[in-house]
Amino acid sequence: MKPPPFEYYRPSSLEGALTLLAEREEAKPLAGGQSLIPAMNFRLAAPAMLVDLNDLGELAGITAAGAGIRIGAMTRHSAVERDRRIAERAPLLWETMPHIAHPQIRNRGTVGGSLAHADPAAELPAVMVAVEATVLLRSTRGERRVPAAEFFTGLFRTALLPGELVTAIEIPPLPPRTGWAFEEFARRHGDYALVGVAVLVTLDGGGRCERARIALLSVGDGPVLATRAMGTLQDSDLDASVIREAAERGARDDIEPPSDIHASEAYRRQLTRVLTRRALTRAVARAREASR
Amino acid sequence: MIVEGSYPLPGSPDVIWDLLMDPDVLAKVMPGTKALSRTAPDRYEGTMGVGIGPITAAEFELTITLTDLQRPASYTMQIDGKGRFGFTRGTANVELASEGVGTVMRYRADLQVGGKIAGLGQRLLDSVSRMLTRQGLDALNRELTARLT
Amino acid sequence: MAATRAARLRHPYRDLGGLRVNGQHTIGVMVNGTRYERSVEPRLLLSDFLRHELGLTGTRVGCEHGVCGACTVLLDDKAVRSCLMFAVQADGRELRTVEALGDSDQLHPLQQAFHETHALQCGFCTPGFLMTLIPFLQEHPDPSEPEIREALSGNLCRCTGYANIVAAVRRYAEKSGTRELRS
Amino acid sequence: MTAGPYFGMRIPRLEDAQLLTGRARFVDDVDLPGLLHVAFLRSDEAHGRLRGIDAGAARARPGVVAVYTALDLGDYWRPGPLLVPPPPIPGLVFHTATQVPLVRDKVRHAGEPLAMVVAESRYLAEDALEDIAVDLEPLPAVTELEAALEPGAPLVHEQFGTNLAAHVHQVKGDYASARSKAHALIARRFHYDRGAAAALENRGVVAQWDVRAEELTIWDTTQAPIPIRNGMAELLGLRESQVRVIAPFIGGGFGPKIMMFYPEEVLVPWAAIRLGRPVKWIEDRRENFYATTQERSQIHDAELAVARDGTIIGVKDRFLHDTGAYDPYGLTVPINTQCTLLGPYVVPHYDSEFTAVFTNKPIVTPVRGAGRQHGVFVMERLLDLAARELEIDRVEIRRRNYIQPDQFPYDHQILFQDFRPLIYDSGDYPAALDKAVELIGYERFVGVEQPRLRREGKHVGVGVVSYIEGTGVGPYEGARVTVEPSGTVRLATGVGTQGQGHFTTFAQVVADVLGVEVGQVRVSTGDTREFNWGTGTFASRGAVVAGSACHAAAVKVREKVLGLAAPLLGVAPNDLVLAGGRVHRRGSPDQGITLGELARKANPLRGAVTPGTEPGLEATAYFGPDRGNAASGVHAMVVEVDPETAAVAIKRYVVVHDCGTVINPMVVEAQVQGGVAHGIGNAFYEQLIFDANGQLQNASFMDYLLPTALDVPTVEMAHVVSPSPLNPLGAKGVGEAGAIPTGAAFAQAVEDALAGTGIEITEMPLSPGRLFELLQAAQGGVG
Repeated sequence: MKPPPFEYYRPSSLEGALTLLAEREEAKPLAGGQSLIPAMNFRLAAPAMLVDLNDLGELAGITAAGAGIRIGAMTRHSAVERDRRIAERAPLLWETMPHIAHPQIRNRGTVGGSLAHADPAAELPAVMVAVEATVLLRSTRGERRVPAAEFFTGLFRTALLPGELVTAIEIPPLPPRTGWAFEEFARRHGDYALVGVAVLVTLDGGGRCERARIALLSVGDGPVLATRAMGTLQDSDLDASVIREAAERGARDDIEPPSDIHASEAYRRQLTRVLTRRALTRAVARAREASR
Repeated sequence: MIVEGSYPLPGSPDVIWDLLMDPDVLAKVMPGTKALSRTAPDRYEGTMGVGIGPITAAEFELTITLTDLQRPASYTMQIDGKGRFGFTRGTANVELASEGVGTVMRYRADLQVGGKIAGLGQRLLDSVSRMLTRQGLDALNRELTARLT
Repeated sequence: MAATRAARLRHPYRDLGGLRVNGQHTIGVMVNGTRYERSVEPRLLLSDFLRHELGLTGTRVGCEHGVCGACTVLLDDKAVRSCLMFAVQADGRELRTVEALGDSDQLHPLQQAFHETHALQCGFCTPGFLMTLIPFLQEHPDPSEPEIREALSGNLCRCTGYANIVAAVRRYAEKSGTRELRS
Repeated sequence: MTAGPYFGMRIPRLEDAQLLTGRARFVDDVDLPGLLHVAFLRSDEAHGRLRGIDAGAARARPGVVAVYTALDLGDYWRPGPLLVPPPPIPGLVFHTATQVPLVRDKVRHAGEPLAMVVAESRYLAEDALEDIAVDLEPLPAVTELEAALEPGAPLVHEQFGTNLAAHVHQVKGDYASARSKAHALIARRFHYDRGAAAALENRGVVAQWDVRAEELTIWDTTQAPIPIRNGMAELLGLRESQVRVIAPFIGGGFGPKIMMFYPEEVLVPWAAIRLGRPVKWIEDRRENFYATTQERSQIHDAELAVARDGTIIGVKDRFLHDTGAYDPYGLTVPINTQCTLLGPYVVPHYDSEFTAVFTNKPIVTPVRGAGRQHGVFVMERLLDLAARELEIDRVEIRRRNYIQPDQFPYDHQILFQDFRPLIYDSGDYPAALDKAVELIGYERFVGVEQPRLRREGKHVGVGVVSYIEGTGVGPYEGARVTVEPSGTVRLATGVGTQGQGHFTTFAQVVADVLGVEVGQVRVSTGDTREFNWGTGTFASRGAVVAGSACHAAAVKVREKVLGLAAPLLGVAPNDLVLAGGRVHRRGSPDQGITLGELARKANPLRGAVTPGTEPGLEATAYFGPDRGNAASGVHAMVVEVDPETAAVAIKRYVVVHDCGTVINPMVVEAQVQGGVAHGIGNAFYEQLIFDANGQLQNASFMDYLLPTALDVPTVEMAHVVSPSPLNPLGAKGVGEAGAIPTGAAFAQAVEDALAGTGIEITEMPLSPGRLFELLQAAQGGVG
């Protein structure tokens, strides 16, 4: 299990990286490498050329963006989970972080790498869809801003064009009267989840559902926005029966989950039903708390 | 692994049949296929490269043999792909039945996979096969639409 | 850093700066306080570099796909899987391996706690556990059992069933609490 | 270091410091000048006819030194030996088919080696694998046990005309007529599948041929260095004295590190001699899933005949056993199953018949527990079902059927895997049960806790099961004890070790006999240069058999010490005391001599000695038990099940264990804890999943799930001590015990937690996904 040979570049500036990526079609960016390097060790991936982004300090770091927050693409997971501002401004993301793999992986893995990799079982894509984050992309042609929901286009597929890099992610501020919750079910802590769900619920002044976001992972080609389940909640009083109905709707109509050796399609639907209900219940309680 | 389903297509079974026998079209229907050539009336050979996310080097030598040809109603494909990643092989039955102005294509493939794909790729096999099937059928549909208009 | 800088000058990528390697490349790494310079191929895994280039074989290799944790080392004081990094990426960085802890005559207190609680059997995974725990215990000097277990969940052990490893961490924490009180 | 006596004491291990500091040498740590590296090309196909291999491009690749296929091996190509011949059971059928070094004509399981690349680095060797073109005609694979025995099934080995590998029938009493007297008959089909040993260290071999000395040194991750040395010498046409096998520190074995031979063990030394350069092969994790032996499926159709009061009248069992593509390890695993099923119970009538089956899957050999789990699962489940049907408490039905303490030695009247009759040496099963029931708080749990929690909507359950483990089998082990002039006591054995603490427990035994500090005893194991005779560490026999040999050798040295010191000190031998590293006159510690000094005197450089005198304070002794011991125990666990997600959490785990006299309780308890972890893995996390074509579907640690620190609770433990009369220490083995009854306990506890759903668990392992399916089937949907 030794990786195949490759040409290696470690540019010291974003401009340098983008130029390389623009000039060399076969160039593959290397961020944290926690998914790419195992694939190379198994010789499932054989990129001819790696462009290592780890010297690009300009891509790392967490900054305030208005009332929201901006996370540089090369920010390590462990930096996110330790940042109080994340806890305050993006609590759904903060709650999710410990579920991602293990501490050693989080010390190396990056937020941008996870998004660009777009693994359907990854937590961060679903969370970014739930919080309506914006993904910032750069190439030698300039910068683009893509809503997270549009960024993920399929199985390990994103809106990234050739030569383009994720540079940052912007998470809008949490609206008032909003509750959040993340739930996942994995065989062991840190494994790819069999199903996961990220939820945001915002109440209106009267305590009814003004807006609900439910993003699921591991049940489709990428993060799945459970629009029918969200529709069930819209303008409802969010009592237990509505929550149950929304979870049922999501499990039945919003997903076409795959079957694999760890979970059948039917089991994934069941987990979706249960986890969505539990996440909504917690999120609604938090929203009510925040509305007091 | 069983991949099955049905897909509505414009055009008559005869038109679709001819298209499906065309190596250029066949190559488009099998996503990632490069340079498929007809080496005998019922035999096609070429290479197929499947790239899923970080998995970039999955290149197969592909041989497709057609049997039980019942123009324009049905045929069977023997698929045999081998590469560094292992192998995939099996049979796919294709049925074409006219329905209204168009045709419904029913397919059922029973595929074995072996080697690294089998040992390491189970988490994604179902999703990948669905995606490839969808891509292939969409490609066929586009091809048909282009030729019919 | 001189050698690294020189290397960069030898391999300028046009005027973009940075490092470009096609073939062998000399890297300079600080490991356990000693500076090493070695010529490596870009694909050489950091785990193989430590073990076979530097002879620091305490870092073990159990899976080479980032699951078992036996190869855990500290990169700039953070625990990472050395099988999921290329040696060339450690250029100019600081590493610590199990060899940086105690030696047989003077075990590190955490090693001592492992010894006293019988927290190892075949000992193959043990260096990875130790290197995972060193930064964890700095951040969590008095961890609860659930915290310990979660911190350890990225390291596999097939012999011990983990109970004595958890006990070792508790023992270490309790003793260092005492040590701090004394000092 | 504390002073003795050490026997029975919690002595921290002597080997720890080396391991903790990362300075212990494992096989992959061996580095030699000019070292070459090997990678194997392995078959993707599970079954296929090899038509040709073109390695031309690989040989031409820079950095590649050689590429070998079966044809290059010439006369050296030959199937491995039958490591364990079948026992002499009347009517037994056994078809021998052993593994080959490289495939010559037919591939019989995925991962079988086709070609061997030797290169300047492992990286280059792996590059070259991609250059090799293989022409392999796929054949239909046979994977399912019942289908494999159908007429017309594809044949793994054509020469037998069948996939039947073995058939064994053992009978006690007359089940058929006893059955008619039963109040109830409980009959079920049980599936028990097992997994990989998954030692954290993969296998590895390094070999160096010293041309000048004409000596071959092999570093091997083996649990049995001496048999490997003997076999290799024979294969290579060398004298045994020309071959040195070193099993240095081994990173866990659990069974599969004892085989003879793995293809790589045969090929790496051969290549080293041929190339005149040292050669290393280190298995990687993916290879380990195909190239290292495993344990796998059995299907049992079993019937229990019981009286109204729950007394066992008899058991009938018919089972199929998957032996994989070859059967070099004979019948050890299925015979363990057959014998262990009887457990601690009086079973007057037993009719057990099994068929071992060849399949196109990797080879099956013992993995921690070695088939015992399967038998325990069947028996314990049958008792659970009987208890339910007869409305007898689960604990009570076990108690009613135990062999009583006054019934030993107890003869089950069938043959065990060591060719000896299955006779239990000693035990006190009711005492163990009482302790376990008390520790887990069974009465209170069932009577108070469970109903209360159930009212709160929590699904908790308890499981209590018993088991026997036949351990400490022969044939023999040996040891040599030497007192050096420095006062250090050197102890050498040939047994090999895999992390169980032998360096310490053996030292404890010897230190007490010689009255030295335990730290003064330096143990050498696993190096054939140090000790010439032995078999290996398996079947939980290290402490029992090798430990007894250490004891015997130490006693002999002690006799020498007394014989030499008595005239020197002018006292009778029985007036001497060995203590503190000295021998002295009883009651006068100052009138004595250190053992080191005595050792020097025992090796005089001048002067005359009595004819027949042996120099030095050294002795060698051997121990071979008459038959194996019966260790035993009770496991109890409490689980909580979330019926909506099918998640299971183990809340408590209790083990009461009887391994006879305990040398070092700390080591014993840790062995049990580790075994339980392995058992939990086997119950809920680990399974090697093969498809119908013989393809392994989870060949990595991403998908083959070893339990983590979050999945294994700390076991609460207690001991019962029934010393074994079969060895001077009174010890019984412990290495596998923890892993054996876990599945049975888990099944009972989960079923208990889900009482009312109608779920019945007749298979292991479970997974959340499988438990979900069972729940759905039982109640037509959950949640």
